[in-house]
Amino acid sequence: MINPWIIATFGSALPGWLLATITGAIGTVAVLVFTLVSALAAIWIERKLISRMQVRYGPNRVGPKGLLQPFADALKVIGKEAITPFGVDKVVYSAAPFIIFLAPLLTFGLVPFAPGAAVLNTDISLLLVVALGALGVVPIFMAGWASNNKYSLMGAMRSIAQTVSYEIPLVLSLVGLVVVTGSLKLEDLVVYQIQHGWFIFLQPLAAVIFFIAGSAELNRTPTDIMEGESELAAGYHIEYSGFKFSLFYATEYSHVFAVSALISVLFLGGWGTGPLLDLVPAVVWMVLKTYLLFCVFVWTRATLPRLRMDQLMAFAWKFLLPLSLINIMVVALEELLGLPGIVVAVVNMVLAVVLIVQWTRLLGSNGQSPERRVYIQRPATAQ
Amino acid sequence: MVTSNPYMVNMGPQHPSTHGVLRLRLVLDGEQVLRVEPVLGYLHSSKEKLQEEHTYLQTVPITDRMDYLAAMTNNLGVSLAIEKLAGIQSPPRAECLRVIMSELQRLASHCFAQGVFLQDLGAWGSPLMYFLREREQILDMFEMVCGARLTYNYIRPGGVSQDIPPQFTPAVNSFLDTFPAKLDEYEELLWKNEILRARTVGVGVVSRELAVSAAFSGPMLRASGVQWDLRKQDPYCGYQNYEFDIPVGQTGDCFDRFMVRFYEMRESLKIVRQALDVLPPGEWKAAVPIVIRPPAGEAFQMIESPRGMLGYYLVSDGGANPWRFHVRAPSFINLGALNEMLVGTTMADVVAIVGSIDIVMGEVDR
Amino acid sequence: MTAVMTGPALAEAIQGAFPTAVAEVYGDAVVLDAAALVDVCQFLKDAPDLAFDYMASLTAVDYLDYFEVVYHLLSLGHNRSAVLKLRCYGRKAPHAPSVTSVWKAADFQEREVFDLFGIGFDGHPDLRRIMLFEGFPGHPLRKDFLEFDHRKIAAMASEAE
Amino acid sequence: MVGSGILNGLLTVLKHIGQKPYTRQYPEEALVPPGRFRGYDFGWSEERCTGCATCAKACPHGCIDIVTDPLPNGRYSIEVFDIDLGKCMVCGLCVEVCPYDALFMGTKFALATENRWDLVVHKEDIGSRPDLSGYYRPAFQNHAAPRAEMRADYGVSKGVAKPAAEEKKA
Repeated sequence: MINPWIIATFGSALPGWLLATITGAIGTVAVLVFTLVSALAAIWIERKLISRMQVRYGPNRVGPKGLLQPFADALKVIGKEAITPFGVDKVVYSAAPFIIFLAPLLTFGLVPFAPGAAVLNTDISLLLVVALGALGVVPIFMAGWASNNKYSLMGAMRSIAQTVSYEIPLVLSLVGLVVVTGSLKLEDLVVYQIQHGWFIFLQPLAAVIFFIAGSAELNRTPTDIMEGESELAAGYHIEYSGFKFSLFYATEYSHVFAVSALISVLFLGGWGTGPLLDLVPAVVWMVLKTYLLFCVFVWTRATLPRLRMDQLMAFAWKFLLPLSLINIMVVALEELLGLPGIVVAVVNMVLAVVLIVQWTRLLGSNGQSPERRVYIQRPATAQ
Repeated sequence: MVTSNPYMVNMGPQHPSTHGVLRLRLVLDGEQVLRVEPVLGYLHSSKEKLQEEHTYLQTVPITDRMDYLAAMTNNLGVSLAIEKLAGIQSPPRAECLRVIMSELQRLASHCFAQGVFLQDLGAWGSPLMYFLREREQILDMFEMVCGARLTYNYIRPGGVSQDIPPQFTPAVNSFLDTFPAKLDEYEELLWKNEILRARTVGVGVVSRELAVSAAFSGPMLRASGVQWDLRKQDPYCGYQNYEFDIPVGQTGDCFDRFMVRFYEMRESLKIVRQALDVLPPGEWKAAVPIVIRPPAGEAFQMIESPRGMLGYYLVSDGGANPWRFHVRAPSFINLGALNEMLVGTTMADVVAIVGSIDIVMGEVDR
Repeated sequence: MTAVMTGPALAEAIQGAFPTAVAEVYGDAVVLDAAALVDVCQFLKDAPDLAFDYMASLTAVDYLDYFEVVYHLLSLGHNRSAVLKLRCYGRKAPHAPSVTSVWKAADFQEREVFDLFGIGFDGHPDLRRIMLFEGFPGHPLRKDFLEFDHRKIAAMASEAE
Repeated sequence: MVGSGILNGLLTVLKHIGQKPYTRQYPEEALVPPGRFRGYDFGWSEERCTGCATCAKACPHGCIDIVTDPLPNGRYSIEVFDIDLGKCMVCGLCVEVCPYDALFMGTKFALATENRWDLVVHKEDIGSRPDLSGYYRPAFQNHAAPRAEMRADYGVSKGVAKPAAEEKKA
């Protein structure tokens, strides 16, 4: 928003390299601030929302309604002694928390919050975003391996297996979008959605797959097996404390925000609101959608138990992968036939429901509607 | 050819899902358990030795500290054992109050067990909180009756320590009115949850033979298909007068153990309702001296605690203190077949299986 | 109601198969001969009219002259209970045969008795302390076990300085 | 339908958002313990106590320390009456067995001191506790009833803080 204004005002007066530096710096600062503020806000939102779902009050001591609680937490965590356990690989151990913070940060740099408001507005931003999503696994493995702890190593191994599995349906679910729009630029996708309707209606199957696979990359329940606090205590960051731990902690939340922002850009029309409500600035809508999606993630976390490792893998390979392939074929066929948008939406919605229901049947006993076991049997001989 | 080396992981004593200080030494191959060795005793306080220096009345509050989630039934067990040893007969009102209290205790204990089991499966606290909310009402009632929320010291040799206060019956009635609907809701919610079923159905199967041979008891035994409940098979405190069923599972997996607890809660509600209806007036405590001196001899009394068959073996030499005070702790004995249950499963199943046993370390280590 | 199998009835049943196994009979219990214990237990478990398939409790009592190992048996099918006893003499290294081969439940409970009474169980697959740590001096449930006197230990420590 | 269990769970959790939280905000919303609450801060009446030490014998942990001195009139003067709250597990046996109703449970539950010996309450403090529990003392179970009268019934008059109304009169 500021950058176009800068370009418009000083564009002729300043040399190109200076202009690029200034706009880049402003964008970077904006993204950094947004990421950190979001991470802090996320902690408060999640704790408050989950506690209300659990009939508790949640944080309400520090500041009004506990709003300052994240700051108090941050101060506390940063103030803790940074313990480096014996036998760790010091370089890798120290580097991991900083690298892990990069992935959500860079993702935010690519997300267009308003028309032309992405810091880095390249033509292949979709590809970059997907690549950055997979970047998160490297520091997790670094942390898990360097910590010299079996639990963290187990968490790291689980994380790699999971991310590799879920990256495939994640990417494949986006192919349908690219087929339709013919562009790898996130902004083009949003513009297409504003013109033709949101992708959550046009390609609901892709939306479901992306949501599930995206949440699997966030290490949050029901797919937080790499962290699994009831099994692995804390997983890959078990040996971290102090500031380094706070980076892991903040990353978890900003990563959720990054994925929420991506989903709203890819499937919920980005800054677009449809024909109504164009008075409110575009960026507000974008942020609103992101926060709402974050609340959905919190909601699932408060409800669902964790899946086991093999079940999670089976879900990715047996359920998400074939469905995403079918989705690509169907979308390509529709594009070839040149069907009108409303027909595509209806066909795809029906297809999504039918496919999901039928495919879970194929998966075997897990998909069957459960049988009720009988527990009360009257004794044959009366007492 | 990929080869792997087994490695050892210490699960506990400080671990989020070992219910206190249970320590499992797991030998793993990747995620798969090759060998498991439970290491107990981190909470051992030699209560059996301690009891030998107490009078019989003083042993009762110490038993509160063993199974701290079901202290009422602990009190009941030791009181019945002392009564058996000393030949004391408790009045009918006390018998009826004991039934009410131990069934409410079963409800409270099962509520906690269900919530914690779901927490172990990774359901981030919500079910636990809902179950704790229900349990809280029962604890409030107990506090009303005996002044404490966990360590009751209420059931005594010869009866109960005090009569129920007038506000107790309305409180129980309102609880009985609201709780069954919630129980139905939670059950409906949980039994067909796909993730819960995926994690529990067919996991940690205990065969009928193993359950009997390893002397499992309580929901552990009944989930394996053995219809054995001391309230029916060897009734104490007049349990034969109440109408109730014994839920029995068929496969003996974690899901059965989970559901058997649900059904037991429903039966407990039935018993409480019946017992409140027939609560006889009169004395609530037999005339028992402060220092009981039973004749020399021995007594073994088992009751059905929420966790299984809780037995007390008392030997008296005719003096004021027990010569030997042994507790058959159901949690301790239910841990006896961990090797058979855990080997071959994965790390995540270990948590589910240990959670479904429902142990209390205070009772395991005593 | 669980029917209690009285001592004489139980002794009669055992003596039918093992004439010399019963050492003493009283009240509700039968005191067995150590040499025949495992066989008798196996017999009690397998005989269809007895079928004591469930070992409810295994413990020991210190009677100063001897240790008495007490087995509380249940028959789930017949709803019947019985008590077996076994006397171990000597305080240095009393020992008894292990019944782990008959009932799996004996595993932990024999370890507990070994830990707290110091009664060794011959034939136990893994006889180690279970509650206390390795190297704990003495066996606390014995009547002659002396409690640690912390003041004495503190005095010893200060003397050493 | 498949997935209905998960959806059902999600809806149930969502339903709870509107409910009033069940937890209590402790320091602000103080809990009102029921009449029979067994808590710390024992009460004791020197007038009623005969120094028989039944309570001391009944205590499983031996928290109560009594030293008496025979008086010429056949009674005993109580020199020391200490309760070590650090050892006490509030089982209430001492209050139950007291044949003269001279000992009372208290209603306090927050107990933190800097020194372990601060947890030992002496004869001088123990006689002047304002809030007594009704455990085994039915007259105290009704918190609404005027306390001063009940105390007079039980002879717990020594050093008891007077109710505010009485203080104003005086």
